[in-house]
This record gives sequence, C-alpha cells and structure tokens, in this order.
Amino acid sequence: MNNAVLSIHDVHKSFAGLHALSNINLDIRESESHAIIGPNGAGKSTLLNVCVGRLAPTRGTVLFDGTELTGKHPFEINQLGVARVFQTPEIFEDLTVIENVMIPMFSRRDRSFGLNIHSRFDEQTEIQSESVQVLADLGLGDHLAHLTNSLSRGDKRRLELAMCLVQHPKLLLLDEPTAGMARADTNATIELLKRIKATGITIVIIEHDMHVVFSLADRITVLAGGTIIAQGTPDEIKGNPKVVEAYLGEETV
Amino acid sequence: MFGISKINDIMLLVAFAAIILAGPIILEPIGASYPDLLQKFAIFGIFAIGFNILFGLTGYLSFGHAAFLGVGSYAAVWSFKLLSMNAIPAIAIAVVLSGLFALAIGYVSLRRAGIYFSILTLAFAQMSYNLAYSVLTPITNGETGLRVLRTDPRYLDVMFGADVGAAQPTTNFFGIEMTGWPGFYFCGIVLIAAFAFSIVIFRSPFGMTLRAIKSNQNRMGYTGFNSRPYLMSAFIISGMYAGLAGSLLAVTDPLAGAERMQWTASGEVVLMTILGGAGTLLGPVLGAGIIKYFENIFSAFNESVLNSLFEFMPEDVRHVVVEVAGLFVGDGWHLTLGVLFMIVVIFLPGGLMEGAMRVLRIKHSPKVTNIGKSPQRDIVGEGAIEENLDDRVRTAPARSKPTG
Amino acid sequence: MSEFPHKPTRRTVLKTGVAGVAAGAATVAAPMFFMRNAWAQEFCNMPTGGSVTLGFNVPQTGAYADEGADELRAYQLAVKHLNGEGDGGMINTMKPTMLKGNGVLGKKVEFVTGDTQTKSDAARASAKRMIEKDGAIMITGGSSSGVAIAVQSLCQDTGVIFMAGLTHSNDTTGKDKRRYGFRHFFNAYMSGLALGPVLESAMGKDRRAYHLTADYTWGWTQEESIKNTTEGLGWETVEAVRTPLGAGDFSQYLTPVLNSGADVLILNHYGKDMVNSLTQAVQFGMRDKQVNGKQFEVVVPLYSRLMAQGAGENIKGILGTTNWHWSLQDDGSKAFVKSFGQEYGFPPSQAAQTCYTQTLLYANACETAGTFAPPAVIGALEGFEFDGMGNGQTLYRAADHQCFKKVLVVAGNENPTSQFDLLQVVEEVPREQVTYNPSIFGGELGSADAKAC
Amino acid sequence: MDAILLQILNGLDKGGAYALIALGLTLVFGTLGVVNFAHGAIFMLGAFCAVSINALLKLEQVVLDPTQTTAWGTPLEIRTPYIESWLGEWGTLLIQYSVPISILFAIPVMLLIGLVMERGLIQFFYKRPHADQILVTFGLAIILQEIIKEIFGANPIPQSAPPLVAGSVSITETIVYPYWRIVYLFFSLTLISGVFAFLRFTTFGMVVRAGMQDRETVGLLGINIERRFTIVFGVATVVAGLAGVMYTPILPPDYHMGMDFLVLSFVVVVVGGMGSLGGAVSAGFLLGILQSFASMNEVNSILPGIDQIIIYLVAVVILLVRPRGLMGRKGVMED
Repeated sequence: MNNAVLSIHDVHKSFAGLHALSNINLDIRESESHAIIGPNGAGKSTLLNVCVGRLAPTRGTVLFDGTELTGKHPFEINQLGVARVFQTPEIFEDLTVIENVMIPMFSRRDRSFGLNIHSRFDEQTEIQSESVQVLADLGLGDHLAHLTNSLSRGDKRRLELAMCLVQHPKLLLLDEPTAGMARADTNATIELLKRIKATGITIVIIEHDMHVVFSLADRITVLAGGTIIAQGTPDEIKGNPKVVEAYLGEETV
Repeated sequence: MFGISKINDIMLLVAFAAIILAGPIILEPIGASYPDLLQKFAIFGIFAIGFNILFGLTGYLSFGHAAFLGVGSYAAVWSFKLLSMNAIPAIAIAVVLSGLFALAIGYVSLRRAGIYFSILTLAFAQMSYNLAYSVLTPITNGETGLRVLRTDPRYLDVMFGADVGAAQPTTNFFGIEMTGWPGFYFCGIVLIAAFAFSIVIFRSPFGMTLRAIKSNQNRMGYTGFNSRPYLMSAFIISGMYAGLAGSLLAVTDPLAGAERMQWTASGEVVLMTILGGAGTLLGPVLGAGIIKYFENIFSAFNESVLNSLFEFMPEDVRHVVVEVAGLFVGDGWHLTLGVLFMIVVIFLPGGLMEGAMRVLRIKHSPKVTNIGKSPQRDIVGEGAIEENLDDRVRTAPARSKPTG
Repeated sequence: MSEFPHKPTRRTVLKTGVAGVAAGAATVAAPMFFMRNAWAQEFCNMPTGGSVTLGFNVPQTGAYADEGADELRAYQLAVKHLNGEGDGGMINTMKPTMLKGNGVLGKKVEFVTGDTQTKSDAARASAKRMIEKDGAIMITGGSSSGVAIAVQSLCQDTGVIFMAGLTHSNDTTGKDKRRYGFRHFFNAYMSGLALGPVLESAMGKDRRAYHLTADYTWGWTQEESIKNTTEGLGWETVEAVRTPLGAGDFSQYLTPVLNSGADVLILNHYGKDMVNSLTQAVQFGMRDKQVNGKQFEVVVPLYSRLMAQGAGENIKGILGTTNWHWSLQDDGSKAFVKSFGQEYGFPPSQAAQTCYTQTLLYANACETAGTFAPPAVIGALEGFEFDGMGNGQTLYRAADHQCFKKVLVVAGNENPTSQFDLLQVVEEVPREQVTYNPSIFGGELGSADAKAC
Repeated sequence: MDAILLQILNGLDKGGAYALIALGLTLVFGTLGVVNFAHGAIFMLGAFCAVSINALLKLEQVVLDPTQTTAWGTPLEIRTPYIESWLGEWGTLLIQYSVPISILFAIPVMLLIGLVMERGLIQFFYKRPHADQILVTFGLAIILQEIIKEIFGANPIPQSAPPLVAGSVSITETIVYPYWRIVYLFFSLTLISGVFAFLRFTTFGMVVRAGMQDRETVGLLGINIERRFTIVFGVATVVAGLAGVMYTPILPPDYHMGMDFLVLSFVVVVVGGMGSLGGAVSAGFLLGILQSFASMNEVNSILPGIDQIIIYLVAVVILLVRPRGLMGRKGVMED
C-alpha cells in the first residue's frame, strides 16, 4: 500500500452537526481505476469535494503524492496534478471548443499566473496542435471553432474531459461521467475511459451505473451513510452481503 | 481556426489610425470638427477602452472608475505645477499614481465579485469624490479645481533654464503647445497606441484567460489558475488607462475638477462602453464618441437652431416638430441619453457593434443575450468565427474517432 | 451642412491641417505648422461677416437648471434689444450709452448656447466649443463660482472676454481675477459689508452666531466675510460647521445649534442646500425660540428668488442680501421688468438682471472702443462708470474688474401679493459702504494682450 | 447627553427613509433576484405624487383686475384656488392637508407604476445577469428623472406639513423636535411593521417568504410564484413611494432626489445583507444614526470629513469582514 497516490486518512466532515463523512480511510493506488459507489446521500460528492479543496474536512488529512491537500486552494491542488470532471459540465460557455482546451494548457505552462501579453493566443502553435489532437481524439474534431453553448450535453462532457486530459493529470476525478446518457453513449464513454486508463492515469470515478463500474474499476469502495462499508475488487464487492444489503440490494431485487 | 489573424489586426489598427487622424474632415459634416470635442473623443475613447479591458473581458462592473481618472488629472496638474509643463512627466506620473491607486482599491474590492464588487468600487469612488471636494482642498483645490499658476515652482523647467514665472504657462510637448489641433493630434496618437495595446491584450493568452474568468470562474480554479492576480492585473491596467485619460484631460486643459470623480462620471464610462458594445475592440471608442457628441452638440441645440433645422416644414407642423424635438435636445439631452441607453440594453445587449454586425449580416454572428457576454469578439474578423474553420480542421491531424 | 447654423469659420484651416496629415503621413509637426500660420488672426474669433456671435454658457441640466433657464431668457432679451427689436429695455435708460439698437458696431448679434451642468469640466468644454467651433467673441454666464472661475481662466488663456453671470465668491474678482474676466454681480465680502449695519440695527451688538457652511470654496469665503463683519460688530462666533454639499437632511447639523447657546444661525448655503437647511431649521422651531433672552434669528447672506420659491413660507422675515430685485422703482429696473415681463409673463430674477446687464455692458464697451479687439474692449470696460441699469451709479473698477454699486438687503416678504413677490427690500446699502480695497484679496489680472486662439 | 439623544432621533429619522427604500430594494432582490437602480426614482415619483396632488388642489382661478397692473404693464392677476372658491375654508383645509391626502392617492398610483414597470420591463430581465439589470434600471431612472424635470422644473418645490403637526414639540426643556419628523418616524415604523406583518401572517406572505428561501421548490409545489412576485414588486414600489410622499415636508422634492438616495440605500441593503428584510431595516437605522454621530463637531474635529464618508466606509468594512452583511443568509451573494 505504499504506492498510494491519494491517501485519505481519518476524514470527517460535518455540516452543522450532520455527519456527511465520518472516519474515511482510503488509499488510491497508482494507475488504478477506483470506483466509489453508494446510495444517494452516501457522501460520495462530499468526499470528492474534500479532495479538490472545495470543502475543508472537519478533521483528518488528505495526502496527494505525499503533499497535504487540506487547506489548499483548488488551483493549488490542480497544479499538483489533480483534475476533476463535474456532474454538470463546468466549461467556458462563451468560448470556442479549442479555446476551452487551450486555456488549461496555459495553466500547465504558466502555473497559476502569467501576464502573457507578449504573444498572440492564436500563435501558440504547439499548444494549439496538441489541443486539436486531443479534441480529435475525443471526437470533437468537427467542433473546434464552435461556441461551446451549441454543443450537446455529451459533447460538453467530452470537452470537459479533454480540458482535464491536456493537463496530463496524475489523478483524474470523475463525477458520474455517464449520468443521463443513453446506452450507446454510455458504452462509447466506457471505451474512451478504458483508453484513458490504459495511458496509466489514476482514476477515481463516482458512478451509479454498475455496468460502468464493473467494466472500468480495478477496485471499488462502497460508501453508505458517510462511512465506508466495504472495499475490494469488483468480485469481492459483488459477493459482499453488506453491500448487497445497503446498496446493491435495492438495485438488483 | 480563430477566424482572425495578425494581418486582420494590423489592418484594423491601420484603419483605426487613419480614421482618427482624419477625424477633423470626417466629422466636419456633423459639426463635431473642433479641437476640444475631438480631444474629448480621443481622451474618453482611451478611458472607455481601459474600462472595457476590465468589464468587457472579466465581466467585473466597476462603478468607480472615474476615481482613477480624477487621480490621473490631479497628478498631472501637480506635475505641471512642481516639475515641468511638458506633457511627458505629467503623463508618466499620472499613469503610475493611478496604477498604484488602482492597486490599493483593487486589492480590497476584488475580494468580492458581482454586485458587491460594484458597490465597493462605487463606495471608494464616492469617498474619493467627497474628500476631494472638501477636506482635501489643499491638494485638490476643491470646487474650483486645481489649476496651474504662473508662480508655481516647476523645478524641472527651472533646471533646464526655462523662464518660469514670466507668463501664464501652457502645457507643451517639447515646445509644441498642447492646445487646439496639436493637442488633438497628440491625444489621437496616444489613443491609437492605447487601442493597439488593447488589441494586444485582447489577442493574448492573458486576454483569453480573462475571458475564461468571466465565462466560468469556478472552472478556472479547477484548471489551476489563481484568478485573483489576473483580475488584479486587469483592474490595474484599466485603472492606468483611466489615469492616462485623466492626465490627457489635464494636458489639453490644465484644470482638474473634483466632479470628474463623481459616481455619475463612472456611470458615464459604463454607458459609453455598453452603448458601443462591451467586450468589442471598437465599441467603447464609438460609444465614447457618441456620448461626448450628445453632451456637446445636442445640448447646444436651442429653439432657434431647431427652427432653422426644420425650416423646410410648413409653419404649423414645424411648430409641433420643434416642440417635440426640443424635449430631447438642449436641456433635454439627458433624456435622449437615457432613452438610447435603455434601447441598447434591452434590444441590443451587444451594443452598437452588434447592431452593425446584424446590419452587415456577418454570418454566424451569434446573438448576444447579455451585456458583455458577447461571444462575438469584434466586427473585424472574429465575427465570422465559424466561417473558415472547416478548412482548417480538415487539415488538422485528426486521428480516427474513438467513438465507434 | 445646413443643420449646423454656425459653421466653423476656419474650414480652410481644417483642410490645410488635414491635408498636412495626409501628406505628411505620420508626422504631427507638419499640420501644426500649417495651422499656426492659418490661425494668425488679429485676435481670437475676430468677426469678419455681418454678424457677431456671443456665447451663453448656462446650466441647463443639474440643480441650477431653472436659474440657467432664466439667465438664458435674459440673454435672448438682451440680444433682441441690441439688434433693435422689442422695446429696447435698459438700452433706453443706460447712461452713458453708445448703443444704437443696430447690433454691435453695425454687426447683427447672434448667439450660441451651451450647458455648463454646473461642473467646471463641462463648462469649459462648452465654452471651448463656443470659441473653437462657433466663433464666439465673448462668453458669458454661469451659475456658480467654481464654474465662473474655471471658465474665466480659460478665457484668459484663449483671449476671449468673459462676462461672469451669477458668481458670488470673493475669488472671482479676488485671488482668481483675470484681465479678461468681468463681474457685475456682487460678492460675499460686499454681502458682509452690507449686512453689518442692518444686522446691528435689527439684532443688536450682543449676539452669538452659529455658522453652517457649505463645505467648498464659495461657502468658505462667505463664512469668512460674514464672520469678519459680525465679529466687527462685537458678535461672538460660537461655531462654524462645515456641511457636505447636497447633504439633503441637515438635521444632524441643526440640532447642536439649539443647545449651543447661539442666538443667530447663519446659513452659508446656496441653491438646494439653502432650501433644505432653511426649511429644516424652521421646522426645528428655531424661529420661535428665545435664547439668551433674545429672539433667535436666522440669516441667509445670499438670497435668490428661485431659492425663496423653493423654501416657500419658511423665508418670511429672514434677512439676506441680493444683487437686484424686480420690485425696485428706478427707471432702469422698471424698463427691464417691463420688457422681460411682457416677453415671458413673469418678472426677471437677479441672475437674469446681471446677465442682461453684462451683455449690454459688453456691447457698449465694443461701441465705445470702436472695435471688437479685446484689449480695447477691456480698456473701455475698466473704470467705466454708468447708471440706469437698475443698481444705481455703478463703477467697473479697473483694479479687479468688480462692479461697485449699491447692495440690497432683503427679507422674506411677510405678506406676498403674488407668487413672485417673495422678497422685500429692507435697505439699499449705498455703494460707498460696500467698496473695499482691492488689495485685500491679492491675485493678479494678467495681461490684456490679444491672442490668436 | 441631550445632544446624543437628539442625534439618535435624527439618525432614526434619516434611517427611517433609508430603511423604507432599502426594504423595497432588498425585497425585490430577495424575491425577483433583480437589482433595481430605479428604486430611488420610485421614491422620487412618490414625492412628486404629493407635489401633483398639492398642485391639483391649488389649481387656481385667475381673475384679471383691470384696476391694478403688474410691473410689466399687464392687468394684475388675482389667483384663488378653485377649491377655496368652491368649498371655502374647507378648501383651504384640504390644501393644508395635501400631504396626508396624497398618501391615499399615492397607494394606487405607485402600485400601478410598480406593476407596469415589472410587467413592462423588469420581467424580461429575470434571467439576465445583475449587471444588465443594474444598467437597464439605471437608464430607466434617468428617463423618469428627466420627465419629472420637464414637467416640474429643477427647482425644489416646498410642501408643508399639515398645521396640526407643523412646528416643533418640546420633549424636555432642551429637546425640541419637529412634529412632522416624529410623525415620519412613527409612520416608517408602522409601514415597516406592516410589511413584516403582511409577509408573516398572510398566506401570500408565507409563499413569498418561502420563495425567497428556495424559489425552485416553491415553484415545484405548483404555486404560481411569478404572479406573486409581481405583486411583491408593486408592494416595494408602494413602500418607497409612500416614503417619498411623507418625506416631502422635510426635504422639498426635486427631480434629482432619487439619485441622492439611491446610492445610500444600496449601501444600506448591502450592509444589511442582500435579500434580508430585517437586515435592511436595522442597517438603515444603524447607518442613519452613525451618520448623525459622525456629523457631530466633537467627532469631526478629530476626524475631519468623516461625516462625508462614514456610510461608504462602513460599507467597505462590512463587505470585507462580513460579506453577507449584518443579517444576510449564509451563502447569499457571498462570493
């Protein structure tokens, strides 16, 4: 367990006395795909928010690559190599697709701030061609110069994923990447994520769709009522009676 | 892929420069061709360009920009009083001081966003105005305004052996007096430079980052950007533009009055920018021109002017027309301004530039729904964002689509 | 184009300038060189055609818009009279006069108007438009001292004569006086001198005064002038409090007055501030109070009829000074009120009178000098002594370009017979009593040299 | 001690006006999510309701008296208000009581103005950002103001308090205070409690309050929240308008008075907390009192000019240390 990229140790989070998370201990290993599942209100999104610095835990520590994350701003956490895809795509609605992807690359290049006024945005050929490549890769090659608010929901998700990928993150956090998608789209996304996984990026995925979870995850953590009730490989989880009771039960009956 | 290139921008700049320098002939037919008004066009054009760098790019609506204009003016006049009547030190000092002032106010105001930011800037500007008008009179000369006196020391001028105190001094640019037409050409050239710099900012990665902040500040955080220094830079640059404009006001007319810091003066630059089109390059300059034209020409229309204007009409009709038109000109020019402004905000949030694009029927120019939210970048080139993209994409090295 | 009736007179100049730009590409020096030559006139805006243009620069928007409107009425009337239309007004009563009712120096008088917005910036921009675009040879107007001083110094710089409208600050003809600027209106110092004896006879020598002063230049000079006078009478100044301009509600400044032991409140406010502070002072019961065994009194050193209208009944019996009032019975006043009243249906305000008079005085000076050249006109105005303009025997003092004439001490009318009959003249303080030594304020007039603008 | 007491009274009075304007502003913001820069102009329109009623009551019958002439030679006009010639002393009384009468008149008029404004303009701006709302209402304010100036001129028009409550009362030997100001204070307190009671004890008010908390949920319950919010806008307009009517005897109204109050009342709203009714009211009174204290000679001699900037200074400090305002809900506009 010493090859953990992200280790969450004894994390508690409460909102006005309500325990959203308690006693969470979780290690995400390098290059694994780790799914976090659990019924609604189990605290999955809260956990993700704690990881990216949106929420500060009430107690406990989150270490990324040996660096303490608690108390850091989201932008600092991102710079350490953590990228996140949201449940509803957070993209730059007024910019074009290519611009959306180029901006994260500037962040990678300039760190948190750069008064780049000596060059033109459209003459950043290196950044530009890499962006085009990634976008083409994700099937957005036809939309490069479209404004993003004209994209379909699925395309917006892929765009957000592209925005994360160009930063070459060490850890990619995905919040329900297939929610609300049709079966065909879901399958396409699974294929895509498999390919991303193959590049060796560590992935943490929150998902309701068990099909997605079992196709992708190396290991699974089950949350219920703000605590971890089970952890293990997909096969172990499938057979775990506690999980079936708490979560799978209602789905598979 | 961006629908616009360096060449387009250079062409835009050249055309802009040509129009500015030829302003005296172009504006002759509408009665606006006299030095003071053209100077004001240029100066408020600079002011609005600067304001647009903040509002147009980041969406932060400052209601206190006039404070920087005022600081620039006071700094310039003090430079005339203490150092030299030359315009250059005055401008330099004004720009630096207003930048510092913007740093201080920005540091506090930018801790908040949205309407809170607006109120904070408004509060700071009102404080500056109130103090300048009364308590700070030793520095600002209060109501009367700070002026250059014959007996001021002007240490730099003395050092270079000028005959200080002999006659009422006038501002100059190495010997060229900065009043009348030379004053306009000086301001015009500064305007062209300011415009060029705004093109640079708009097209730079920095400018794009500012747009991204406006678009989704939340995502910026998860993308690894710290928005604060970007906003701060935009605020300071825009404050320095305001200071520059303020110093030019003092250069062409060495008197600095406190009214130019009032919040209504800040409102005026907001009007200018929005009228022309926030977030566009040319819009603010256009808006500044229109509002200054209204202020100076429309306000001077009196009944006799109107009567001669509508002379071709029969007596009775003319009487009615003059009566109605009289509501909107002369002492009613504020009404015209209000009406025009509401029309723009309601029907043309992209400002006159959007209107122009619609009239010119530039393809695929998306409709602007909110002020400042203009996806259209400018009338030249970027309006046609989606035009030439397909060719470029085809040439782009595309791998097979993974979504089989 | 025809819709702009006052064509720029220097079209050719423009063309030269622009040709310079076109030819000289980026060089700026070339057009300026051309222009300077082309502008070599004898003096700024020398009238060359059959007409002469005057610039009337008054507040049309903002708090003093009504006052500005009245000024504009007076100017239009003056132009009519100068051109020989109407009944001639005070042209008939002015003595000595060279005016013949055929324009000025045979040229028809035309005018342009502008909006000062009661802001120095806007006023200067407007004046510059008149000078640069419309070719105005003289600028007049203004309804506040800041504006008057700002425009006056502009006029000095460009070599255009400025005939100040309503401006009451000592500075206009004191430390900020200019050779090209002339003021017919009286000033705060004269208000003090005139009020002194009247205050003494009405309120005695043993009084304690409390000042509320608008916190800007004019307020300060008035406070100082009045304080000088009252302290000279032996009054004690309890406190002088500065109030922000446009405070609206003055209650927080008024309540301390009541328990300060003061028995006179002096309001150094003008316009809206004066209307508000006086109204509120009366509401606080100040006029019904007895302090130190004396009737509590309120004094408003500078009055105007429009302000009196705004304050309504509250002004009854309150003392102050004014430059002129339409109820005066001398020939000049009667003639002016008659032609103004017939034209517009109501009597003129003091602002209207001073603006009308200034226009006539300028025209007369041109006739006297026989030229529009400013140095000669200035010469004709300096030391000019005249009568029949409503203020009795009047002197335009050469040393500071201030008119010396009688000052009216007025009080709010207790029984007004009409909506205009708001003030009642208590005393006409003779000129000798309000004349002071010009050296007390310092300042310098500067040169009278003609300039090519 | 008396001085302090008097300043508190002054502050409460001023605060009453601030609170009434701010109450409407914050109500509209909390329910409709609209930042209304024309709210000051509504206050001004209210004041001019009083002016109009007064002018209507004073409509004069003009009789020319040929035996007397004016200074400009026309026959002297003898003017008597029609109402006096019809009703005699009762007519005079009506004119004297024009301010209270105006209140009756102002309620429907202001309600109408509010509804027209909301339906005609504001409703199209619900979905647009605050900046757009600020700008369009700012434009509207300019237009309203210029129209009033066109009709009534720029000069203030004095209105007098009814004779019954004119003049001042001696509360103690040394504390003398104008009657009308006390009336105004009670009036504003009554109006404020009226609004609170309306929101608390009526089902309408409950829905509105629920909507302020969570608009979507209330919408989901099948309640037509939009229509109710329209009425809320009308109520806010009436409150500001009545504040304007009642303020006329204190401050002779002129066309620009709205702008003078606008910025201040915005600061009040922000200090109280955007969308918080209690916050607006308490901040209104608090800032009124602070302003009064800052104007005292004792304070000003230590900190010259503090009375001119105190309100803005407080706003800046509050926004920095407690961005949601005194009583704002957590998370509302707190960014």
